[in-house]
Amino acid sequence: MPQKTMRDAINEALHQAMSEDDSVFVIGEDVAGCQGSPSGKVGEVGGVFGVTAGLYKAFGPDRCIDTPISESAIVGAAAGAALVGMRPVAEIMFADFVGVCMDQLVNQMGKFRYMFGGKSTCPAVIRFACGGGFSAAAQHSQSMYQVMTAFPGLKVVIPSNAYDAKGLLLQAIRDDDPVLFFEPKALYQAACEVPDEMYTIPFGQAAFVREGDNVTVVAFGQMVGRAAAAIDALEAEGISCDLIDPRTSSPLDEAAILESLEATGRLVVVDESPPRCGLTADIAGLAASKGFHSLKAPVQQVCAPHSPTPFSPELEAAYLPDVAKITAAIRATLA
Amino acid sequence: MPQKTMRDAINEALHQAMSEDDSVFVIGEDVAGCQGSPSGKVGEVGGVFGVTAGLYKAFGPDRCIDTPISESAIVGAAAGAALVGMRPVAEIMFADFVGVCMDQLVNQMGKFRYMFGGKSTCPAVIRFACGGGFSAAAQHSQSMYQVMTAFPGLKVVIPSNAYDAKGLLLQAIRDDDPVLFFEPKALYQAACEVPDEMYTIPFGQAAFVREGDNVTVVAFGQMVGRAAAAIDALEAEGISCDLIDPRTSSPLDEAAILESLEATGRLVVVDESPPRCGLTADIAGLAASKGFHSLKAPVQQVCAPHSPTPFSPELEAAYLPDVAKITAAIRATLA
Amino acid sequence: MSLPREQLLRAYRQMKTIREFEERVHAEIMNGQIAGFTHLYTGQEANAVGVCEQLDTADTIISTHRGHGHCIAKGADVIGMMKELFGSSEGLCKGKGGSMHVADMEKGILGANGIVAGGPPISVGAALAAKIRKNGRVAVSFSGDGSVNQGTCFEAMNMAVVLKVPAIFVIENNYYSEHTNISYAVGCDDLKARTEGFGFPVFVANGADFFSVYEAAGKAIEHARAGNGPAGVFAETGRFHGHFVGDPQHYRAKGELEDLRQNSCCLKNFRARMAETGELDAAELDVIDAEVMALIEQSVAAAKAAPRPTAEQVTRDVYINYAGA
Amino acid sequence: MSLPREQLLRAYRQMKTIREFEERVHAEIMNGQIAGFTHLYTGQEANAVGVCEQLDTADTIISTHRGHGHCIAKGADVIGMMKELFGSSEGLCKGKGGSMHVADMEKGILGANGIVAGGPPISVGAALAAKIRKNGRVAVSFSGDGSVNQGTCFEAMNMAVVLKVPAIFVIENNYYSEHTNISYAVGCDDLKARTEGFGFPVFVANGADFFSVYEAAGKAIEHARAGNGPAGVFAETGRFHGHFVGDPQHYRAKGELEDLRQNSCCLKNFRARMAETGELDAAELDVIDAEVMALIEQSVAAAKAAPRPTAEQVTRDVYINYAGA
Ligand SMILES: Cc1ncc(C[n+]2csc(CCOP(=O)(O)OP(=O)(O)O)c2C)c(N)n1
Ligand SMILES: Cc1ncc(C[n+]2csc(CCOP(=O)(O)OP(=O)(O)O)c2C)c(N)n1
Ligand SMILES: [Mg+2]
Ligand SMILES: [Mg+2]
Repeated sequence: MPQKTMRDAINEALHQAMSEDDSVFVIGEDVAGCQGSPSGKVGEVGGVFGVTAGLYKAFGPDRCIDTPISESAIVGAAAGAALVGMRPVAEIMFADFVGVCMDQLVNQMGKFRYMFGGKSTCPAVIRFACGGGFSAAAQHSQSMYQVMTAFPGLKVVIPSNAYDAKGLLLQAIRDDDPVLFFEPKALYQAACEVPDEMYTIPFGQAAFVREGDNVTVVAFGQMVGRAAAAIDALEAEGISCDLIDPRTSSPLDEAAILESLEATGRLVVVDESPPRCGLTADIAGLAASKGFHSLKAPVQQVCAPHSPTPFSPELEAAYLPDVAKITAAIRATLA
Repeated sequence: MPQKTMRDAINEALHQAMSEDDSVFVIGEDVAGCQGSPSGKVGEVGGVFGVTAGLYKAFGPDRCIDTPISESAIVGAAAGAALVGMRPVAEIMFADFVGVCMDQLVNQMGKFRYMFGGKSTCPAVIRFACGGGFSAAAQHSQSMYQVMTAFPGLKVVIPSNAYDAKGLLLQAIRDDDPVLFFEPKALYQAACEVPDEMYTIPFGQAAFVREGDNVTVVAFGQMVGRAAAAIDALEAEGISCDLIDPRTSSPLDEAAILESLEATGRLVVVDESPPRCGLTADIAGLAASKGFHSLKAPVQQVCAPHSPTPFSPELEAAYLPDVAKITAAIRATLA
Repeated sequence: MSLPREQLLRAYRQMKTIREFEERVHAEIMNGQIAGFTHLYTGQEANAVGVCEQLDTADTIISTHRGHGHCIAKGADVIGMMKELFGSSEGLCKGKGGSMHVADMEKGILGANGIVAGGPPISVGAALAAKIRKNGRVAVSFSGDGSVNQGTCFEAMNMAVVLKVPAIFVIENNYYSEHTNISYAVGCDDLKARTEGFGFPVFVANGADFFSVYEAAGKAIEHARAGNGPAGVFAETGRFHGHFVGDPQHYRAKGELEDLRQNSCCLKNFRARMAETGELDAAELDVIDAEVMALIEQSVAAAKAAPRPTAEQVTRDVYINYAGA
Repeated sequence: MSLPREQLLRAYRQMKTIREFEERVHAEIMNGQIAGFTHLYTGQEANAVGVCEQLDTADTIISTHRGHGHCIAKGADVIGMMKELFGSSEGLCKGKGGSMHVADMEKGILGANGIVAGGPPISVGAALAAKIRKNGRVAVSFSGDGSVNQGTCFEAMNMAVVLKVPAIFVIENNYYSEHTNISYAVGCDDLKARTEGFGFPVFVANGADFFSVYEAAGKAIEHARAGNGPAGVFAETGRFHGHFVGDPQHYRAKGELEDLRQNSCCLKNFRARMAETGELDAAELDVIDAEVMALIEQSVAAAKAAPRPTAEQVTRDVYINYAGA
């Protein structure tokens, strides 16, 4: 099977979804690029991360739409188009920018279906590049998916590899609820086997990235790979772990986590966001409430500290969870 | 001691803080009222909830400032004034409106100190009316404090009674960090004894609203009173509970919760927000990680379901945690 | 300008329906029959009707917190709306939305909206869909004199011009945003000019005169349908009630309300014009009045008799329910 | 317009310092010495200097993602800045901010800002403080041709007029927001007019000419200091580098960059004018060039030798650390 990066897998999913369904279009800042420019090279850019490359040339100006720097209007445009039957895929360059379009995401798009008594659908997808690892500092490194998970009505997806990214995005586009799709920017270049044909991965179905007996490790997005590295290294010591990648933080596959926990009795949760009201606390809380009788040891939460993301590479390295911290946490649950 | 409503207690705190320190001013929509109006009755309104009543007359147009409907500019104005040494208290009418000023709250105000290497202070207070109980539906009933708790750099306060509201607000105004102050609108009319003189309540110090042996109950804001009612009713059955009101969701008084849990071994967490990445999960997670060895039973999370707030009074009543649900949860931890 | 009899009768009926709907809602709130936050449109009826009378069902509108009038004008079922306000499970939104969230996708009503200026960006999206589909539809967003100061409204206006979509921005200036006068909240002296500065034509109307709004809106709609991009309507109007029910209205000048009800009533103005032109005679309009009163009466009776929602409905219409947390 | 010798020398030194700082930062990024996202100000120096030369230390500025020039012009320590970009714990922000968050409260620099149009609302707050304190200060926010389409920027402009505060909005039109031309992103034909529509005067400048910016900014600052409320400066300029380091710049016309560097260089223009008027002679400016080069060299050497931050600093400068979660 061909190897593809997450960037290419997402790009391929967009090409295929747009070919299959003419109600799908992409909109965002420089998703085409060079609009109005003297070079005339409209479409040369394909998004600052290159994820929408080629869509303008393939589908034209009506389906690959550049916008001003107006995130609220971008999300609103997607929400409104979706309410009347389109399937827009909007790109918000960095997840941190939910700050300037939060209302359209959580109070508008996310609430239509419920407020309107279930009589509307809003099949919009909003894509964000998220997470740390680039020394991009406090305003360009946040996850934000943990915050959006708090809002009923929004589905929240965090792919951890290229294969999942393609299948989850195709599912997101076909889904009749609004979906927030968070792409860990540190993984855009990460490649794995990705089929050429279209396929979908259902929401609320976790992936077992590793299977083992001693500890249940739950990790999200960029942290899945780091958790896998920690787990693989521990194999030598005869410590084996389940590694669960929920893939969607909401709907959450509670059953997968609870079943694994029942077998292992030990839980480590890894996410790169800060501790409070985040996903490590959320899943530790799940264990305390619904998995209590399985728990044999304190739940280990491996996450960023309660501070913004620092700029300096050394500081960011110390800020983000790494293999060493995850390894220590796994050992701690067994101590 | 005189009885005062939470509205009056907050209003008194504002009057006293503004008298004491001329760097304190209030800004928001209709905090004075009637600006530009033919009646000429500027200052007659004092905020749509009446919390800023009288401030315009007492302190004049430079210190009780009405604004257009531009929440980002309101929060930004507070943030900027605070960066240069003022102590603004901004009013955002409903907590739900954090959606339209989120960036100024979380990416600007909340991150200055850290991004700037600890060389700035931003002593701004942003007040919000929050929570359900008015059939105000999905866009005027949210807590939002649980979401803001996720952001390092912001202090988050949720008073549950008039006495705390005054002391916490005075502390918030003197605090050099930005403080988000969430006022459960269902409690504005609730009265208790409130001293006339100024006093402060330190952040990160929980209140023990009830003391007991069998169960630790942690509740926030509007839910504190409901939890107390449930607990008082259970006294008759010989069930006694600690009722902990953290008062500030961040900084959080982890020690108080963990100490109580050590004694009781049983935990019920009550909040009116939905379950995911909220405060009930957050504190259940705290117990699973730092209080595990004390836990004798599954943590009970009593919260709203994972849906927006419905309009119809019957639906909202079923949506919000009530005495019956809290009582059932306390019983369940003892079962 | 003169319109066919049928249309005149319909326009009057729509305005009268909104008027009586709102007056009755006001009464029912006073009786404690209707919960929540409700903002009445009384006095501004000609704006909604003058615009919506020229829209097809497939065209969309998006409204504000003061949404009853826009929804009725666009064809929302009055009985379903009254049931919604009463919180019945038979309401247009099953009692989940209430006054600030009345909506009906089938009628092209993308909803009242509790967030000031929440609507315009969404309307740009509906307009964008029309442009992509080339189906000739237009998307109308209603805004107030206060909501035009919200960033989302500005973004939507610029975006609509950039994307050249058939979005129509209707600004109803009733002079107040809650308790604040437009002369304070809008910094510049000429809101129409500030709006036109974004790059689309804005047509001015007298919001107390159906025909004036009809004409201005007609130009805006024609401009947008023809593929020339967005257009605006700027109407001066007045609300006959407080911002919300119970508002002491300290901001009003002495006699302001009486003057409004006397001289800025679209129903009076409409009848006067009919008397003048003889296009319709009073008796016909009296009949409509009676029919409208009956309909409103019926809607309230139906709303009071309608089933109440039950607890298990709380967790419906959302994709998951993390039960037993 | 003619300025005292000292001021001319200082203005040139400031522009040259920014230019060489940016060119060296570009080189160091290419060497892999500087991490993160960096946006260079090369080519726009006259804008920052033309404005900031007329500000007191107590006046404030707030900048953008392209902030180095504004910060240097307002008096930020060049060595501290270079250390910050290198991520040293001795940097202006202890290595926690980096290029997009350079700040210095003592110098009235409220920070570069990574969020487009994050600054203007904050600047309105600084201006409001000045109005309340009646201390005669002004607050300047810098914006680009792209950031003016962000809702927060519009809100700030209207709010500044409503509150009549001494806020100055400097718009640097370098024709591009990332890869998009202003002719696309700004829907209207006349951005200056759209801005003036908010109710304050906007003074136009040639951003390649220090004296032109100085004059326009002078008028704006005078207007604001005099208590007449906000004012604007609209400058046409150009950046000599890509949006970010590594930008392929597909959007440029053939020869566009060469032309910019040839004909829109504020340093060349400044020297030409001095040669013409004889106010300064080339030798003096050559001396400054040499001193600036030495300073930049020194700043890089210092930055490379400066201590690196250590892990325990991660949890400092924040009010709590939920350790051991
Ligand atoms: C974002 C936001 N801010 C504030 C409010 C509270 N609010 C509701 S209506 C209103 C006034 C709106 O004025 P205008 O746009 O003129 O509409 P009108 O009420 O006159 O119809 C305000 C401030 C809100 N609902 N949403
Ligand atoms: C809210 C937000 N949206 C998008 C971005 C990404 N971004 C950074 S700079 C930029 C272009 C800004 O253009 P302009 O305002 O003209 O400033 P210039 O880069 O030309 O100096 C964009 C889109 C951002 N940082 N913040
Ligand atoms: Mg109004
Ligand atoms: Mg630019």
